[in-house]
Amino acid sequence: MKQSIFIIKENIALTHDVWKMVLEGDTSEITRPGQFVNILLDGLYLRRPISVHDAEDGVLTLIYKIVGVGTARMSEMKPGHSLDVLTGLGNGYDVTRAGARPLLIGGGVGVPPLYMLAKQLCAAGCEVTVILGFRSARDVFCKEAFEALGARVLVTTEDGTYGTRGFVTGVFDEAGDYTYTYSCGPEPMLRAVYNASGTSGEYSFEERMGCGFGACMGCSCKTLYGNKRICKDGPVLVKEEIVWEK
Amino acid sequence: MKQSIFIIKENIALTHDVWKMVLEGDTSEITRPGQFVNILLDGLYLRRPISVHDAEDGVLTLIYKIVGVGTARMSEMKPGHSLDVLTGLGNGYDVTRAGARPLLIGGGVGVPPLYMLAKQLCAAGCEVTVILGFRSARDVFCKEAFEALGARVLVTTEDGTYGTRGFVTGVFDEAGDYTYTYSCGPEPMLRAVYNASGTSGEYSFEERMGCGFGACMGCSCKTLYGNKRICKDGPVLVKEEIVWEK
Amino acid sequence: MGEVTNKLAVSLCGIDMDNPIIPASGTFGYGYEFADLYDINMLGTFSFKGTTRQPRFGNATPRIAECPSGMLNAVGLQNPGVDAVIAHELPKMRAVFTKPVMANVSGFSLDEYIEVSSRLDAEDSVGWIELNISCPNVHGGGMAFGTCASSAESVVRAVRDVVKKPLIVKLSPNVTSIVEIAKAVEAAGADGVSLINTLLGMRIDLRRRKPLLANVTGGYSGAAVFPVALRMVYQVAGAVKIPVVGMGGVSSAEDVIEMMLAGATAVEIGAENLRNPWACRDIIQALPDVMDKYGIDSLASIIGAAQP
Amino acid sequence: MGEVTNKLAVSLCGIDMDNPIIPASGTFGYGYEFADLYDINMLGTFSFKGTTRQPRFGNATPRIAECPSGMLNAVGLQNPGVDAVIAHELPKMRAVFTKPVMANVSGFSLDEYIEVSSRLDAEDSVGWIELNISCPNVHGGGMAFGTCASSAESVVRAVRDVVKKPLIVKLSPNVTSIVEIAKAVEAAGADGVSLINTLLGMRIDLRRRKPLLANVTGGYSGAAVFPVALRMVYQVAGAVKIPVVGMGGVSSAEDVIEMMLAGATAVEIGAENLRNPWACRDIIQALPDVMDKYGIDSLASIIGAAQP
Repeated sequence: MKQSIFIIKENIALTHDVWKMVLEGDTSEITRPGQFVNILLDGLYLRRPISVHDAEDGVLTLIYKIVGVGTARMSEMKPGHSLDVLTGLGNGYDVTRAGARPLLIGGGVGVPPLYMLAKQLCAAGCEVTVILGFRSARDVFCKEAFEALGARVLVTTEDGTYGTRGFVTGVFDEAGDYTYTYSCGPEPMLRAVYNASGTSGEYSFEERMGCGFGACMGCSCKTLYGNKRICKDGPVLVKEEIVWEK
Repeated sequence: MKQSIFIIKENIALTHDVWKMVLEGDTSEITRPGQFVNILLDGLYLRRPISVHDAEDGVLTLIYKIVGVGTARMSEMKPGHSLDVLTGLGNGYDVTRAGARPLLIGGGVGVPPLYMLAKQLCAAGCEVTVILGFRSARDVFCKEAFEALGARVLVTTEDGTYGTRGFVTGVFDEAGDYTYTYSCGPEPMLRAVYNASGTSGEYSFEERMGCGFGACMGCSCKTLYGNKRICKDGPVLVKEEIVWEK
Repeated sequence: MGEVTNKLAVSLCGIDMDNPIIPASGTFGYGYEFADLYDINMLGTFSFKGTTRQPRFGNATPRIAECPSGMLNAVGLQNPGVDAVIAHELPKMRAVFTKPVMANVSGFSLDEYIEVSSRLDAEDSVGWIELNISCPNVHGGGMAFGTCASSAESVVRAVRDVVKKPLIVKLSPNVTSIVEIAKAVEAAGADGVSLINTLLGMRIDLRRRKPLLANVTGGYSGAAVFPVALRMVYQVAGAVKIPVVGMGGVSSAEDVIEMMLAGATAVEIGAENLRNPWACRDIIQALPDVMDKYGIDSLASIIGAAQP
Repeated sequence: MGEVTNKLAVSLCGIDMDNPIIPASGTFGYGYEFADLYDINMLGTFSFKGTTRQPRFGNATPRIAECPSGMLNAVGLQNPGVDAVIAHELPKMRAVFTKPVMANVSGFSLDEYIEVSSRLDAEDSVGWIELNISCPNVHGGGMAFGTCASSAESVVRAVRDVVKKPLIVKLSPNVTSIVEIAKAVEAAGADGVSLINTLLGMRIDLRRRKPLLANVTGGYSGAAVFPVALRMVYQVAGAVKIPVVGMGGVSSAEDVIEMMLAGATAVEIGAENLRNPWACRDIIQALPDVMDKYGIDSLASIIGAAQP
């Protein structure tokens, strides 16, 4: 973990409520896809955890949805503005377990962290299939970015206004044979993927956090191997340890 | 009273701890010298009352001393920054009572509001004498500004490093004959001036304020004519009503 | 305008209000200071400055200290006394505010509470009596009545006997169980409770190494106290049958809705008026859009919706 | 370094500390998480996560909610239980922290407080026992002991009999008179008191119209509670002879000094560690300059300087 100052280079809307922010700063602690950063915003007490969309050579890209006062404030920030950021948080995904044909499944704001994962897997020569689930056509983002990496992309929307109508699990057959499952999204989606997936896999969870680095026990969850902290021992849990509680 | 947005045009140090900020905005409610404005600063709960140094045609000039977190934050603001300001607060000085040769006495941060007063009095053809008291040579500011108005300026410093050594009352004899006394400064100075002055006069008081516009009774004081609110019925009290309490 | 009025309307102790927004006592004077700023008849009502039998200057200054997201005050019930309030302030208030007003009453003895309450109860312009048994900034009165269930009960019972208007009792948060006090005043005949008064707080001047306030301690208000206030409103609303007026750090239309979900029938706005003199107007104007955002058709319908 | 150490040094219940800075229980784990960030031996000491007899998962999530200048938590004493703390956590702590540590003990019964306290008292690494009779986030224990003088007195008396190390009792602010509780635990043999634990607060989710925390209410901490904490430290320090450890919203070297002027012998830092993991290091490093600014030669010399 490292605390450092990042400078906003770009901050643009991708959809009506999803924004992309590109920052420059020290990305050296971001070592795996699926990690997150924790951002201090003026006038707000708790830092805002945002998953890393991409990080390379001092350029950090975040894609975030406006869900509350913090992200709303972020969306109003101009290039040149500086932010106090904790980097290198969370365990992230393990790319070494992907096998030849990994399947990546993201829903809504669960899509962004899969990008850096797909990038590394494509670079490693995997045959990557990505399923992206959204509510409606106007919510779709990042499809082309994944395609540009060389991944095969299937999109579902709940109302059928783009791609296949329904949920991400509805296109598992179309996705074909796969060797490992990586997923990120709202808990009901993760659960559906968990049940539909025929392989082992890694699932990234969300929880309200206090600190984001393992100190406060604010985001604990039970696993088959004891209590874990989503922020420090997660956010990625392997399929074999997950306990569905709610 | 009016709430409006002002844009900072200039913000520069006059001494080691006194700054001058020039803002553009709606100055129409500032009707008398000796009034103040009340500024909302990000992350601080209460507005900061700052006396008006000058206001004319949409240009507001404030001269403020760094005394706490609010004024420290103000000193870091860059031109172009916008501020939420309440204008037209306080009663201000009554220029019609000056007579031919008014004497103005300011100490430290009590100096700035006398500028707009001197400006109006000089313009009205009065023979204005200004006594400015500071701790030391490095604290002196605004002397030339008063002189440029055509006022005669006497400076005292407590340590004698500039002007006459001692307190403002030490140069009353040198000031000569005067028709009315206007004063602003720390309470011990006001009291000394009150006792030394041979004329009627107006004295501007400071107190910690809640609202700045008369609602909260945070800055009440006793006068011979009942309780008054420094923010609304003051900050200027006439000599004949003042009750020295402490 | 008709439709908006209906969406915001509530009824407090049998008196209909166009909306639940009430500037809190001590932050709104007698209203006329604010009447220059906007038409204060748009308010649900307002609670005027706490009134005692005798004129009071209050505490020495400094009376105000800043805090994170809030402020301390130790004004100490400055007011001109009930005679002057009736003779001078209420007529000036009446000239600019035509709705029933909430009369805030404080005191240092049972006698004083009884006398001031009955005097103000007789005024036509008064809609409700808000009995302040929780002022933290005076000694030997105020909060002393409100931090013990039995003394709270006796003062409310005595005042209940002499007032005809709805009697709302303003409660102190500086207690182990505000629910116990609320139940005691309900049993004593209160028509409603309002909470919370300020939290007792303090700041020290590092330079002088002395308390910043002349009164040593002061009442903490502002956004910082909102979570404590909300918890107490939720607990009290779940425990009594009389209406609860929620207050404590309410600063926005969202906060108003949160208080009402917790169980408040109406909502007082205090310290925020001091930062933004137009705060109550702004909140009333913002409410319809915020209600739409959260799918709320009528404020009256969400009172206590977050209760179990 | 020698001179700086002397300026900051204090003594708490007979144990010398290089400085008064103590990360508060529940915000610093067992220290080793922070040892990667800086040398935690620079701290005065720290208070480790509250320990119960049995392992506890704590409350359901969400356990955290943001507030103005603060946060709510309802963790609910998650900890691996006293056996695992002694077997696994303390050895890991010992590897990175060589000073006497403060052992925070919680419980749901007199028996449990006695057993856990005596077990931890026997550990060489433990310097003080901090008896938490004020956790607001568990039912049927914790705060229930700390909101009534007689039950507080009985639990302290029982634990006093079985521990040899200095016994510091952590008090709840959610009471009418914290002074009364402090006097009761002093009479029962406490060597010190620490205060305040969190203020009981709540938030409601406007979308779901339900409490934001799974536990409904939570403990409010952060800068927002500082004025309340300071007032209580000032009141308690003026009323008891045993040392007071001040905490509640302390976020800066200035806040530390303000707490000590009010009467605190040492100062715990809680929520600020969660915003800035280096907060305690930063505060220790800032203290000498801030002391110079206010003409303070030695922190020990200003304890209670603002008392009448």
